[in-house]
Amino acid sequence: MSNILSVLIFFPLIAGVFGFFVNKNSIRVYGIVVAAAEFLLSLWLWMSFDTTDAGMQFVEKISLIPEFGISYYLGVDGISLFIVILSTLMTLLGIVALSIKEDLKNMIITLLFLEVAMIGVFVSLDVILFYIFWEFSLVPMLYIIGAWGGPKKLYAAIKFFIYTFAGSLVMLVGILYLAYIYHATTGVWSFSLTDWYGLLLPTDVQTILFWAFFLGFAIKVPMFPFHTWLPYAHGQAPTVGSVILAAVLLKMGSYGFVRFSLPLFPDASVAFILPIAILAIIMIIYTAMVAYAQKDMKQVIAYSSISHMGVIILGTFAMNVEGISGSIFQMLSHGIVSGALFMLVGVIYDRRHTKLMSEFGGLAKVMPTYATIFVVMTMASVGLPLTIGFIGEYLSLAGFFKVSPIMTILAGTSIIVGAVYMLSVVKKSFFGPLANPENEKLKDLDSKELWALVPLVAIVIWLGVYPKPVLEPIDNSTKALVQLMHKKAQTDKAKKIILVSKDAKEAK
Amino acid sequence: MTIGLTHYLVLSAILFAVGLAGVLRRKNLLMLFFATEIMLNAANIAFAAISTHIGDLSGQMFALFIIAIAASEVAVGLGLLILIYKKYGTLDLDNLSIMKG
Amino acid sequence: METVAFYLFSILITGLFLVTAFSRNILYAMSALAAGMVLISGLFFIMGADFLGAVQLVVYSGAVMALYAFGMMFFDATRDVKEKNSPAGIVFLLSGISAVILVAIFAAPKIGENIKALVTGTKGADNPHVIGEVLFTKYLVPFEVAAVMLLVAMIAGIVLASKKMDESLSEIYIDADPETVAKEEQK
Amino acid sequence: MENLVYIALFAPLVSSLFAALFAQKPKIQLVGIVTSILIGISLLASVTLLLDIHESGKAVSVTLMDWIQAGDMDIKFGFTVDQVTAVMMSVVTLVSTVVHVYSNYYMESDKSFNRFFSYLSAFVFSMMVLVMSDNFLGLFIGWEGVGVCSWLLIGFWYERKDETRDVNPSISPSWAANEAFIMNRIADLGMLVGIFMIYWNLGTVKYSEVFAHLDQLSHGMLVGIGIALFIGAMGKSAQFPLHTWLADAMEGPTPVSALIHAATMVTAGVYLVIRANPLYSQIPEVGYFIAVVGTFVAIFAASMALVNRDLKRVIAYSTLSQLGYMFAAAGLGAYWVALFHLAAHAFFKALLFIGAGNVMHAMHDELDMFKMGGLKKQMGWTFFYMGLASLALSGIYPLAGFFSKDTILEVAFNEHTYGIWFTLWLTAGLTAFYSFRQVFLVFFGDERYHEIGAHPHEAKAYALWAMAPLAILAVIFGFYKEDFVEFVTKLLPAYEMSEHTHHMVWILTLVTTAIALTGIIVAFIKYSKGLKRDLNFEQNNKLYKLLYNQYYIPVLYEKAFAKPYKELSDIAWQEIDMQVVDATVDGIAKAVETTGDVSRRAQNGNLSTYLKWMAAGLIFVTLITVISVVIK
Amino acid sequence: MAPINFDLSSLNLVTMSPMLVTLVGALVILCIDLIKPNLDKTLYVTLAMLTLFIAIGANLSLSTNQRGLFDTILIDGVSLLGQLLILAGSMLFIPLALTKRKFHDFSYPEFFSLFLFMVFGFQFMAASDNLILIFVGLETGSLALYTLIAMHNTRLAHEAAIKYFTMGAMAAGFFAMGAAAIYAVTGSVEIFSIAAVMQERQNEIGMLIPVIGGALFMIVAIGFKVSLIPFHMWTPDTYEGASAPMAGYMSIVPKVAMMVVAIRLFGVYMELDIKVVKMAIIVLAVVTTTAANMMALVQEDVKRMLAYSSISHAGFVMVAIALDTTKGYSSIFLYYGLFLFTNLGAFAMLWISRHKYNIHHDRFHHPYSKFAGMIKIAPIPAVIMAVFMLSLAGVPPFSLFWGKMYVLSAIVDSGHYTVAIIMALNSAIAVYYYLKLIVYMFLKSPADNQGKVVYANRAFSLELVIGIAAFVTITSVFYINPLMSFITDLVGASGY
Repeated sequence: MSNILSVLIFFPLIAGVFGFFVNKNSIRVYGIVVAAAEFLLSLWLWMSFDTTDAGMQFVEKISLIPEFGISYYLGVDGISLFIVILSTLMTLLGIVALSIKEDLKNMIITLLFLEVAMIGVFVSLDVILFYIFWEFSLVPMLYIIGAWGGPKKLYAAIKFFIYTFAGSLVMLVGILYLAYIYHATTGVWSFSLTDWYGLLLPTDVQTILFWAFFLGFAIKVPMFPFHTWLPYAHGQAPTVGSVILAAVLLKMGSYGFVRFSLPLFPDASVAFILPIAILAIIMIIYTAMVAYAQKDMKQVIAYSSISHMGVIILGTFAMNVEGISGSIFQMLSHGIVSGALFMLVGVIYDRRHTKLMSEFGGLAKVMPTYATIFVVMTMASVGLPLTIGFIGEYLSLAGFFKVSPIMTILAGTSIIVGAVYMLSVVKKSFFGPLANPENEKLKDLDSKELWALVPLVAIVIWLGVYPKPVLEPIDNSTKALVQLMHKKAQTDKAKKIILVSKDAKEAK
Repeated sequence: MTIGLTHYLVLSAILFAVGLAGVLRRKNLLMLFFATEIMLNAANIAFAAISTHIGDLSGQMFALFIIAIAASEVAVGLGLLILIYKKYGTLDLDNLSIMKG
Repeated sequence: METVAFYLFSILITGLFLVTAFSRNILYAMSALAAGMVLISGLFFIMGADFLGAVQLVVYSGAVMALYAFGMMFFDATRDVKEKNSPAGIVFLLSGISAVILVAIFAAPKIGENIKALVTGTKGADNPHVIGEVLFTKYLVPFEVAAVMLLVAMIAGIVLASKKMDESLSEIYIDADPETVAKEEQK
Repeated sequence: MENLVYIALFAPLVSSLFAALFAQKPKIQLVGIVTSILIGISLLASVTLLLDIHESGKAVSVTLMDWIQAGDMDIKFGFTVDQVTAVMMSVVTLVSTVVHVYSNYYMESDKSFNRFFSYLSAFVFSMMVLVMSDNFLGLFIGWEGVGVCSWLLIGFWYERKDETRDVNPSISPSWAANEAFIMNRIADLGMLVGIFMIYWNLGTVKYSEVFAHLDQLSHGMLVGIGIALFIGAMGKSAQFPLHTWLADAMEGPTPVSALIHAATMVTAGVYLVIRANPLYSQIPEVGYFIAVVGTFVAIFAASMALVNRDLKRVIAYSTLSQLGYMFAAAGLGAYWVALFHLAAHAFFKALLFIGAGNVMHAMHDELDMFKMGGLKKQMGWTFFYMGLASLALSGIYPLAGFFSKDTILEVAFNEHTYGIWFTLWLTAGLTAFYSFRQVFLVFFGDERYHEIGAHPHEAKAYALWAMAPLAILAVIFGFYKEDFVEFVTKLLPAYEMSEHTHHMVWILTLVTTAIALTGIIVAFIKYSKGLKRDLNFEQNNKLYKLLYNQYYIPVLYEKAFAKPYKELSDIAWQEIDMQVVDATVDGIAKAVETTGDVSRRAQNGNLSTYLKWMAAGLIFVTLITVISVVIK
Repeated sequence: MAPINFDLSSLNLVTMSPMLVTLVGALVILCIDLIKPNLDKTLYVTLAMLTLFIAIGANLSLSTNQRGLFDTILIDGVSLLGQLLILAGSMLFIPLALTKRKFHDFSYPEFFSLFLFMVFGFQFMAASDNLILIFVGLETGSLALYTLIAMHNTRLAHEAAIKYFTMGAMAAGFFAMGAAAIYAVTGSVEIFSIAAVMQERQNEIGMLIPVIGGALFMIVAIGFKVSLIPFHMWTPDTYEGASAPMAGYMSIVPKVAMMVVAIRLFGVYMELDIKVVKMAIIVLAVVTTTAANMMALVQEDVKRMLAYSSISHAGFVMVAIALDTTKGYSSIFLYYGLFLFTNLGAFAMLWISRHKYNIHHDRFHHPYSKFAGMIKIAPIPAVIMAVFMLSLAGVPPFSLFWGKMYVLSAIVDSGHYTVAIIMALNSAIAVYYYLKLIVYMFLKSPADNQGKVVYANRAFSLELVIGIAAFVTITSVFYINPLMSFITDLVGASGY
C-alpha cells in the first residue's frame, strides 16, 4: 500500500465526518475503534517501513497548484515516522482515557480532526501543505481548550491560538521569501521541501530566513521567552487536550527545526548556536525553577515540558548525529512521558476536581497503583536510565557537549533541577500523612485509566531498555540529514561544527 | 499683466478651499450641500480654464459632466434630506450620531 | 479689460461663496450661491467657453438652485439656522492647507508656460458646433451614462421622498419584554 | 560461565519482579523466602564465578544486546566479570543475602512487607549492573538505579510526616529520600560530563577500549575526566560536601542502611575510582586530591560521630569515615588496599547495622542511645555481634578491620604523606572511641530504657543465624589478605611498600593499635558504668554543639541553597514569568486593544468630524510624499 | 454643417454589450412595474438574476484588448475581471432579497432597477480609462447605492446613507480636482494618453508636481471608495446602518470597481516608478490594515466588526497596487474573488439571523452575545459561520488563506519584507476578533430566550447563497490553480 500516508491522513478525517451521524451513546466506542484502527495503520506503516533507507518513503506527489508549485506531497522518513505513530497512539489513549461526559461526541470528532492535522504536519513534504496542517491544528485545539477547559479557558485558548498564529505568520513570510528565491534561482515555482534542500543560500539570506522560521517554531516549542501561553493552555485544557498538546503539538516546533531550519539554513543554524543555546539553557533552568514554584500539579508538568523542550532544542543544535538523533528521540520520550503525566494529573482531577498539591498528600496510601505509575513516569521524566527519558536526554546533552562543554554542564543541571521539582511533586502529593479527609475514600485507577496508562508504562520501559527499533531509523535519517547539512555548509565554521558520523564518511 | 491660466487656477484653488471650509464647518446639511457645490464649481473653473488654454475640448466636457453630476447629486441629496427631515425634524448633522465607535 | 473683469468676478465670486459658506441664514447662503454660479458662468464667457457658460447658467443657476429653493421651502429653513459650528481653527487650518497644496500644485510649474496641447485632442474650445460634435461622438457614451445617472437620480428622488418611506417594514421598535418579542419572532 | 553471569545478574531482577507482583498485597511470607533464595542463587553464582576466575585468571565477558546506537556512539549492554568485579559481586550478593534473610525478621510486622522485598531486590539488581557493566554508561545505569532504589527505600515509610530539624534531624523519610536523590544527581552530572569527555575524545565508553587509549589524551583532559568522574563518586559515596544525605538516609528501614548505606551502594564511588585506576594512576595530583578529601572526610565524619546520640547516625558517620579511608587509599594509588578495606568494611559494618536493627526492634524503634543501656542481659547475641563488629571497626587484631585499616595507614606513611597518615591515625583513635561509646551506652550501664517503657528481647534465632556469616567474615577475612592481593593484583596495579616502610611496619602497627585501644579504654571509663550527663557541657560547649549539629552544615545548606532556590523560584515565577515575560505579551495585546479603543474615539458618529478627517487625510498623504522626497 | 460620418463597425459596439444588458434589464424592470404594479419581488429577483447572467455571458464572450466607442470603452483583462467580479458579486447578492420576513427595501421594484443601474455604473468604471466616463460611472453607481442603502428605511439606514452621501460628495470634489491637476499638465483625460505624456516628460519637475499632486487628490477619492484610513470613516457606520447583504455587497463590488480604476491610474505611476506615490499608497495601506484591525478588536457588534475587518482587508489588498508586478495585480483580483464569497457569506449569515425587533441591544442587531452558544441551537450554521471567520482570518485551508498567501508572496517578491511582516502580523491581530465570534458561538452558553432567533430570516435562497459561499470557501484548494492562471493570464494580457 504505497498511499498509506494519504490513508493515514484521510481516514480520521472521513471518520470524523461520519462521527456526526453516530449516536451520542455509542460515540465513545466509535472513537476508540477509529483511533485504534488509525493506530494500527500507523503501526503497519512502521512494519512496512524500510529501516535501512534513510530517505523519504511512501512518497506521494500530486500537483495541486502547479502555477505556484504547490503540491500534495507526502513522505515519511525515520525522523517523522515515530512522531506520526506517537500522534496516533496518544490520540487513541487520549480517547480511551476520556472522562468527559459533556459533549463527548464533539470532543471525539474534534480529536479526530486534530489527528488529521497532526499527522499531516509530520508527513507533509510540501511546505505550503505543511503550513496548512500546521495552522489548521490550532483550530481543534482551540475548541478543545475553549469548550472543555477550566475557569480561564477562553483566555487560555485565545492566547494559545493567537500567539502561535502570530509566530507562524512570520514563518509564512519566510516561506514565501524562500519560494521566491527558489523561483529566482531556478525559474520555477516550487514548495517541495526536497527541492528546497538543493538550494544553496547566501549566508545573509539564511540569517533572515532562519529567524523568520525561528519565530514560528520557537513559539510552538515554546522557547523562552515565548513560552507563556503554554502554562495557561495546559492549566486550563482538559486532560486530553493537555496530553495531545504536550505529546504532539509541541513537537511540531522542534520537528520544524530539524526538518526546516537545519537543512535549509545550515550556516545560519551554526552561526546562531550560541543565542539559541542560551535560550535553551534559560528554558531548562529557569522554567525548572518556575515549575518548582508552582502550587498546581498540572502547572508543574506544564513548565516541566518547557524545560524538557529546552534539552530537545539543545540537542537539535548540537549539529551532530548524536545530538539530533537524541533530540528526536527525546521528542518521543517527552511525548509519552508528559502525556502520561498529564493523564495522571487528569485522573486525580477527575476525582477531586482540584489540582492543587496542597490538597493532596499521602495519596500513595489510598491509590498505590496510581502512585506507582506516577513514580515510574516521574523517573522517566527525570531521565533515569532504562527508562525512555534517559536516552534522548543523554544523547542530546552528549551531542551538545561537542559544541560547548560549559553550556552542556549548565544544561545538564536539568537532571538536578528536574529531579527537584518532580520529586517535590511526588513528595507533596503522594508522601506524608493522609492529612486531607477528602482523600481517604479515593478510588485507585479504574480499568479505563489503566488501559490508557499501562501501555505507556510499557513503552517507557521497553524503549528505555531497547530503543534500537526506534533509534535506528531515526539515526539513519539523521545521518543523511547531517551529511546534507555538511554538504551544503558554506562557511568554514559550519563545515567544522556540523559533524558527519564516521560510517557515513566511510560510505562516502 | 494679462490674465493667464495660473490666475484661473489659483482662483479655482481658493474657491475649492472656500468650499472645503464650508463643508467642514457646516452642521446644517442643506448648507453643507451648498458648499459641496462650491467645490465642484471650483473644479469646473479649473477645467474650463485649462481647456481654453490648451485648446482642448475634454476639459470643457469634463466640466459639463461635472455639472450634470452636481445636478444628480442635488436630486438624491435632497431626497435623503427629506427623508431625515421627516424622521428628525431637523437637518442638523449633530443629531445623526447614533452610530459611532 | 479682461484683467479687470477677471479680478472683479473673482473677488465677487469668492466673496459670495464665502457668504455661502459662512452665513447663518440659509436664504442668504442660497442666494449668494446662485449669484456666484451666475458669475462663474460669466467667467466661462470670458474664457470663451460659451456653451459651458450657458449650461452653467441653465443647469446650475436654474435647475439646481430651483431644486434647492424647493427643498428650502420644504424644510422651512428661511429663519436663521443655529449651528454648533466646529472650532474655526481646525476648519481654516485644514482648508487653508488644502488651498496651499492646490496652489502649489497648480502654480509650481508655472503652468502658464508649460502647458501645451500635447495630445491631439479636439480643438475649437470656443465653438458650440464642435462641442456638439464631440459630445455626440467622443463623449457619446459618457453622455448616455450621464442620462442614466439623471434617471437614477430621478428615481432616487421619487423613491426617497415618497410616502411609502414613512412607515418602515425593516424595523419595529418596541419596548416590550423579551418574551413577547420572542413569541412574536417565532410566528 | 556466561550463564552464571546472567544468573548472578538477573536473579535479583526476577526476585524484584516477583515481589512486585504482590507489592500491594498484605504480607506474604513466601515473598520474603523466595526473594532471599533468589538472591542466594545470585550469591552462589557470584562466588562460583569468583572461584572460577581465581582458577582461570581470565575475565568473563558477555554482551547482552545493543542499547544506544546513534551517530558514532555504539553502546551495548555488556558485562565483564574480572577479579575486581568478582570480589564486588561476591561482597554485594553476600551482604544482600544476609540482609534479605534478616529482613524477613526485621520487617515481619510491616504491612508493606512485599513491597520492601521488591525494592531491596531491585537494588541488588542495580548494584550488580553497576559493578558488572563493562562500560561507563552501563555503570551509570546501575549508578542511577541504586540511586532510585535508595530513594524508594529511604522513603519507604513515606507516610510519616515532616518534622522540624530539632525533633528529627532528617525531617522525614520522604524528605531524606529526596535529599539523597537530588544530592546524588548533582554528582551524577559530574559523572555524566566525565562520560561525555571520554566519548568525544575516545569515541567509546567501554572500559577496555578507554583504558587502552588513555595515552592519546592530553594530561589536562585526563585531569578533567578524573575530576569529573570523582565528582560522581563523591555523591554516591557521600564525600564532603555532598555528605549530608547519608546521615539522613538512616530514615530508611535498618536492613536498608545495612545493605545500601553501609556495605554496597556508598562504596560505589570507591569502586569507580578503583575501576578507573589506569586513569587515576596517570594523574597522581588528582589522586592526591582524592586522598586529601578522603582523609578529611574520615576525621570530619568521625568527629561528628563522637557526640551523636542516635544509634544509626553514629554508624552512618562511621561509614562515612571509613569511606574516607578507602578514598585515601585509592587516591594514593593503593587500589587493592582500598578494595580490601571496602570488602572488610562491608562485612563488619553490615553486621553492626543489623545489630543496631535488633536493638531498635527491642527498643521499639527508639534510637537515642541515652535511653538505652544494660541491654547485654537481654540481648547477648546481639551484643556479641556488635561488639565484634566494633572491634573490627576499631582495627583490633585479628579482626578484618585491623588488616585493612592498618594497610591504609602504611600506604599513607609510605607515600610520605605524613599529614594524611597522622590524620588517619588520629581518626583510628576516634573511631575506636565512638564505636565503643556506642557499645557501652547500649549494652552496659543502667537500664535507662524503662523510662520509655520498652521491653527488650533478643531477635529471632534465624535472624541471628543470618548474621553469622558476616561475623565470621569479619573475623577471618583479614587472614586472606595475601590471597586477596594475589588475586586482585592480576588486574589492579600491585602496590609495593618501600624498604623503609617495611622496616617501620611493626612500629606503625603498634602505634595504630595503641591509639585504637586508647579510644576503647577512654570509652570504657566514661560509659561502661552508665551514663553521667553533663548538661551544662552539652548546652554550652561550643565544640560539642558544633559537632552535635553536624557543623551546622545541613542548616547551612538549607539556608544557602534550598531556601534561596525556593525563593528564587518563587521570584522567577511570580516576578519574572508573570510580571515580566507574560506581562509583556499581555501588554502588547493590551496596547493593541487600547490603541483600538483610543482610535475608535475618532469615530465619534459626527459626520463633520468624518469630513475633517478626510481633509486631514489629504494633508497626511501629502506629508508622506513630502517626507519620502526629503528622506530620499 | 458637415455631417459627421463614421463606420458603425469602428465603434465596436460589442464592447458595451455587458453594460447594455444590465441597462436593458434595469429598464425592463422599471417598465414592468409601470405597466403592472404590485408584482411579487421573486419576479424581479429572477429577472435581475437573468440579466446579470446574460451580462456575464456577454462579458465572457468579449475578447481582450479592444477599445470601442471612440476609445472611451476599454476592454482588457483587468476590465473583464473587474466586471466579472462585479457581476458575480451582484448575482450572489440578489437572491438575498428573498427573505422569510419582508423588508422595506426589497419590497420596491425600483430597488432592483436601481440595483442594476448601479451595476451598470460600476461596469463603466471597470471598463473605461477615460476619467470622465469613470467619474460619471462612479457617480451613477454611487448615487444608486446611496439610495439603496436609504431604502432599507431604518433610523440607522438613513443615517448611513446621509453619511455616505455627504462624504461621497466631498470625495467627488476631490476626484474632480485631482483630475483637473492631471489634466492641467497632460492635457488629457484618458489614462493611456496621460501615461504617454507622463512618460515623455517624466524628468520635468514642473510636470511631476502637478501629476503627483493630482495623484494625491485621487488617492483621497479612491481611498474614500475603497475605505482606506483616514477616508474610511463612513464605512463602519454605513455598513452598520445598511442591511446586512448590502453591507456585504458594499465591501466588495464598489471596491472592486474602484480598485480597477486605481490599478489603471496608479499603474501609470508605478510603471514610471514614481516612488512617492508608491510610498504614499503603501503607508496608507499599512496604516489602514493596522488601525482598522485594532478598531475591529474593540467592537461589540459583529456587523460593525466585519465592517472594520473589510477596511483592513482593503488595506491589505491595496498594497498589491503599489508593487507593480503582474502577480501583485493578479492577487488583487484573486483576493477579491475569494473575499467575495467569504465575506458575502458572512454577511448573509448575519442576514439570516436578522429580525425586526431590537431585542438584543437598542442599537445593534448583531451583537456578539446574540450568537452565544449558537453551536447548541444551530450547529450547522454555527460551523459555517466559523468557517467564514477562519477564512477571513486567513487560516488554511480556507479560501482567503490563498488570497493572503498570494498577496504576501507578491509583496515578498517585490522586496517589501517589512511590509510583508507587518501585514502578516496584522493577521494575528485580526484573528482575535474573528475568534471572538467563534468563541461566542462555540464556547459560550446560549442565552435563555434565544430560541429560533438565529433562524429568524431563514429562507431557501439565503441558504443556497450561504451554501455556495461555504462550498467555495472550503474547497478552495481545488480551484485555486485554474482561477489563478485565468486571472494571471487576463491581467498579464492587459500589460500589467
